[in-house]
Amino acid sequence: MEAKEYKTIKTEIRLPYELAYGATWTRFFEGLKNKTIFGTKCTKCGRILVPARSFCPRCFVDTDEWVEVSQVGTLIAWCYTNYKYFGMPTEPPFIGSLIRLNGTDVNFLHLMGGFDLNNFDEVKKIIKSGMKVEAVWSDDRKGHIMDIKYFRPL
Amino acid sequence: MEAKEYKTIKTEIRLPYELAYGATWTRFFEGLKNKTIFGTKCTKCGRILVPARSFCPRCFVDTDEWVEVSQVGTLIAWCYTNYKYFGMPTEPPFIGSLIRLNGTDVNFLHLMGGFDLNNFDEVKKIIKSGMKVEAVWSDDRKGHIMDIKYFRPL
Amino acid sequence: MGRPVAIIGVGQTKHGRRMDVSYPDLVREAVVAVFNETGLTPNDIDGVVSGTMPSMMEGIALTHFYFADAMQAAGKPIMKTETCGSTGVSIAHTAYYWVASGMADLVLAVGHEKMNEGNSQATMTTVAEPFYQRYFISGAPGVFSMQSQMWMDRYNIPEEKIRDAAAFISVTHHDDAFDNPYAHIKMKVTMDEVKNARIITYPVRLLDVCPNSDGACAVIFASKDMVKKLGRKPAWVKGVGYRGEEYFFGDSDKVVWESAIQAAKQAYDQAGIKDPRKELDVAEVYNPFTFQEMLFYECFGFCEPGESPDMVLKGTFTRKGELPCDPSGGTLCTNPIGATGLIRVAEAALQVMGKAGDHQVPKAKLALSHAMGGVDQFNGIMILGSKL
Amino acid sequence: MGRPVAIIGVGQTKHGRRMDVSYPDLVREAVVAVFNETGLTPNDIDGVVSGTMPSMMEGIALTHFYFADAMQAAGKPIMKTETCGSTGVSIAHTAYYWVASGMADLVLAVGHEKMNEGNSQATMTTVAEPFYQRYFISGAPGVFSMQSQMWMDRYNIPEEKIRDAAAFISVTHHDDAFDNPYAHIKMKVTMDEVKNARIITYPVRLLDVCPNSDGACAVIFASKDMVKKLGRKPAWVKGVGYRGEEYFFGDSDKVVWESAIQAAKQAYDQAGIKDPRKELDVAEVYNPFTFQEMLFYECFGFCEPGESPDMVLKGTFTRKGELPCDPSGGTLCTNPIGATGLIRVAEAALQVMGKAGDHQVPKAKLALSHAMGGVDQFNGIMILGSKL
Ligand SMILES: [Zn+2]
Ligand SMILES: [Zn+2]
Repeated sequence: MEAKEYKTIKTEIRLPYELAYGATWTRFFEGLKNKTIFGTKCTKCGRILVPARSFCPRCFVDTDEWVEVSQVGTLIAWCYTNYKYFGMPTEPPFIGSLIRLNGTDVNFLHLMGGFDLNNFDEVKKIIKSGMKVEAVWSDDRKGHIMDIKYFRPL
Repeated sequence: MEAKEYKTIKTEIRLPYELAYGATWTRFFEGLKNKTIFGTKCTKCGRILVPARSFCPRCFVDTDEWVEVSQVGTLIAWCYTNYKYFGMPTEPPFIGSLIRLNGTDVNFLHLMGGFDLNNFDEVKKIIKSGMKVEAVWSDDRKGHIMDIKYFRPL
Repeated sequence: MGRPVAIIGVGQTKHGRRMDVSYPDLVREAVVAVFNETGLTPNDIDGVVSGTMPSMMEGIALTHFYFADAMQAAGKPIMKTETCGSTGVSIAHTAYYWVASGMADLVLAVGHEKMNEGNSQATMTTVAEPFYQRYFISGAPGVFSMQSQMWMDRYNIPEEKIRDAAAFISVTHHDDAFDNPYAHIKMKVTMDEVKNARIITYPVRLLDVCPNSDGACAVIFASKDMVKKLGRKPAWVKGVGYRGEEYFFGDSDKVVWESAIQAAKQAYDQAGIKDPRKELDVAEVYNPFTFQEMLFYECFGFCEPGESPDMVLKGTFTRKGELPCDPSGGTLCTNPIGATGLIRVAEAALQVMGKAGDHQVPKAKLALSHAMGGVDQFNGIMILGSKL
Repeated sequence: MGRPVAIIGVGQTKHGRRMDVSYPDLVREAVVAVFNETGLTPNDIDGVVSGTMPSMMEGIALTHFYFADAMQAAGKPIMKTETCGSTGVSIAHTAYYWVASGMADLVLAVGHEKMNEGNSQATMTTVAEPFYQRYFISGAPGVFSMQSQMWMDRYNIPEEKIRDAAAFISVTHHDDAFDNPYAHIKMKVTMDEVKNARIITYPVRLLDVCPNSDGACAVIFASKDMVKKLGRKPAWVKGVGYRGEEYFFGDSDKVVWESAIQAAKQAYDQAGIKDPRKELDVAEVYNPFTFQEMLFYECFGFCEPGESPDMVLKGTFTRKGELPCDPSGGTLCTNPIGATGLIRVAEAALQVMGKAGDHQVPKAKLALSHAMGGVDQFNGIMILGSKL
């Protein structure tokens, strides 16, 4: 636009929250604290869903059968992110990844890591869809999704 | 509820903004800097609208006839607020007020003040709907709605 | 009116402080309830409409995405409607238009809020722009206080009388809530307790004000063919109305409150209602503030302007009165805000279906439901009847 | 289909960085444009539907309140519909159902966004909950990159070929935008420039990605009676479709992308379309990312799965090709996100009304418009035709 730009106001919105986990997330995150990844099994479609769910989104039945799932799986897709924006919840560079944990029926969203992420050309040599990967745990676990630091190539 | 309360997550959202005033707000706020309250007149319905508008919300025509309006008016309604919440944009106690500035056709929203606001029983003795009021200006004016500190009883 | 549409079932969560469940699980509680009630399954549903007040109340902007699973909406058309406090009625309108259009036979409408997870007043501050109005109208009680005061001045209603009538409303609604299994606040209060409660924004006191609730409500709208096929007693949509006003609070009269008056008129015209106090059997008026409830009575033609405090004190609007209002206890006792308007619709539907249980108004055949949004700027109505 | 409904006029702002106007004035620019175009006045309008992406993009939660004046909605029924990126198409659907229901003859639909006033990526971060998905899917490019990669792997498409086809799309759309007076980005780019542009999230590069735009779009929907009365050449709504998927990104297949496939199928079934590439004359596909546009071609049945890069490079989807896609330059060149989907609808309407000006596809009679929202989770379609 060539039009004259008038005054602007700079402002910020800050809002505080306290969100409830409920029973299922609480148990799932307790699992992470103990280096365990929990899924739940749908008794109707037989799928093992991870992270654990209170119900199956397709069959709509409660999924109260808890399963400890494998920490090893297959990398389905990944995305190297190396730009930053205000309030970004994960520090770049990082590799958002979809991982099919062995024995489960959905893709688990997390990070790939365990190698130098700074040079994309090097990253590209290491990381391949279809490769086997394994969870690497943080030493300081708080019952949080980042208790898994990342998945590393096997 | 008597049910078990599970874990919660405490979080906060912060978002930054830079919002455009456009021509009309820019001129209105420049006016405040110069101790002037601008309205605009709708040539269709004849109403003088304050704060100044770029168009009449009832007739939908541009209102480009600018009018400096009176800084004296009548208190239409008021509300004494003395509770605080996170992110509250105005420091309590304050008295949100609707003021009909002389010669205008809508109520102007601002504050009443100029007397001790801490004791509501005292406030109630001073402030009455229908009373005449006058704008009191801040010495440190920035082209902001709070350049008018408040309206005081006349 | 368009193609006939009816409500065939409603589901509610138990409302209150629900930190025992995640927000999606809370939503699902209402959805499962309406499926259990109707015997329908997600496969039967052609489309889903949901909404919250502003999404940022709980810090997650796209709630229809977050709740797609919980609303059993995967693989379905889904819509999100949000109009501030009137959201719940707007959700109902969206679902109604969808079915009336002939493009769907069964639409699931879901309203939800988990106010205890965020900061409701801070969130509501964001409804106005930060140039001007945000400084003065943030916080709902202040706005409603100014409005009440203008109303009192306009009709020269003695402050004492208004105070008594508001207290009477608080006492009776708090009593009513005991008979509503889903209500949040269940507390016996006396006239004196209301009149001496802590001031929030003069003249509004603590017991004049609704709580912050967590809760969800789910309602299924059906076409005439589907009603016939299912053979269930429905609540027919007899009229809908909605009106908005100007953005600037000072631009429009909030006593002769056009958005409330015209929204009701639109719905009355459709429903063929001439004398609402006589013809309506029950009304679920959106009443976050006792004082405002009286103003609505006047705007909706339940009585003459300025007359409502007298009528309230005579008991005209109690459960045994001429036109019972908010027999559920209303918004005053339960306010999960994105669900609240839809709860009014659901309660009205339950009344005309004869399923309101302990707070049933005997033989209710025609019911009004209502919600208000914005800064006194929007009003929405849905009228439900037992007969088509 | 229900009662026939048509679009009788559209208005757009000039899109771009619009810090010269306030947000309400930007909205009004589009609204005034559609009134000027149609000769209608606000008095003619029975209802208004508006929406943005998430309201918090510009920090004001209740935009239908903020824009009530600018949309000339005071005294009218008003509705706000928000479904993330697909908002614009959902607004159109809401307006369509409203008119089809028989409860309105003229509905004004308005979409708007002023992305330069906020931080779009930070705002989009708030679409997911903070327990789990927010850490991994925040930022649109990352999600679309993963999806593109899965698609490439599934069909063994050589990376080189996909890269070439994506660059070809970028070049042709950037060229197209020069013929669209409202488009934001008007910039000549070459294949080499696209292929060597800065990486955003591999393989997505800067020139594969849409801009942050400020803009608004207004569309008037009319009943058949009103179309006849006004005697204007309309764009008839021939089909609408919308589908949602599960909340969890890893739960559903984003290559055989059910929400896109089924939304199109729903609309095709209504419109009686069997072979979209042959029967459609033009498509306005929501294309914030070059790679994703190709995936949509496949999901919408414009070609076989895995075949789109070849077809793109053959020129099948250019303005002189068999099925011109995004002759307006599309989302890739203009993205005021809450308006973007409605701009797709408006552009499709202009095409079948023969009013698309310099980017008119000759003799276009049947057009598809589309938008996508959520985290690859929602797709909405509206098909418009010159004949009822
Ligand atoms: Zn299942
Ligand atoms: Zn005027």
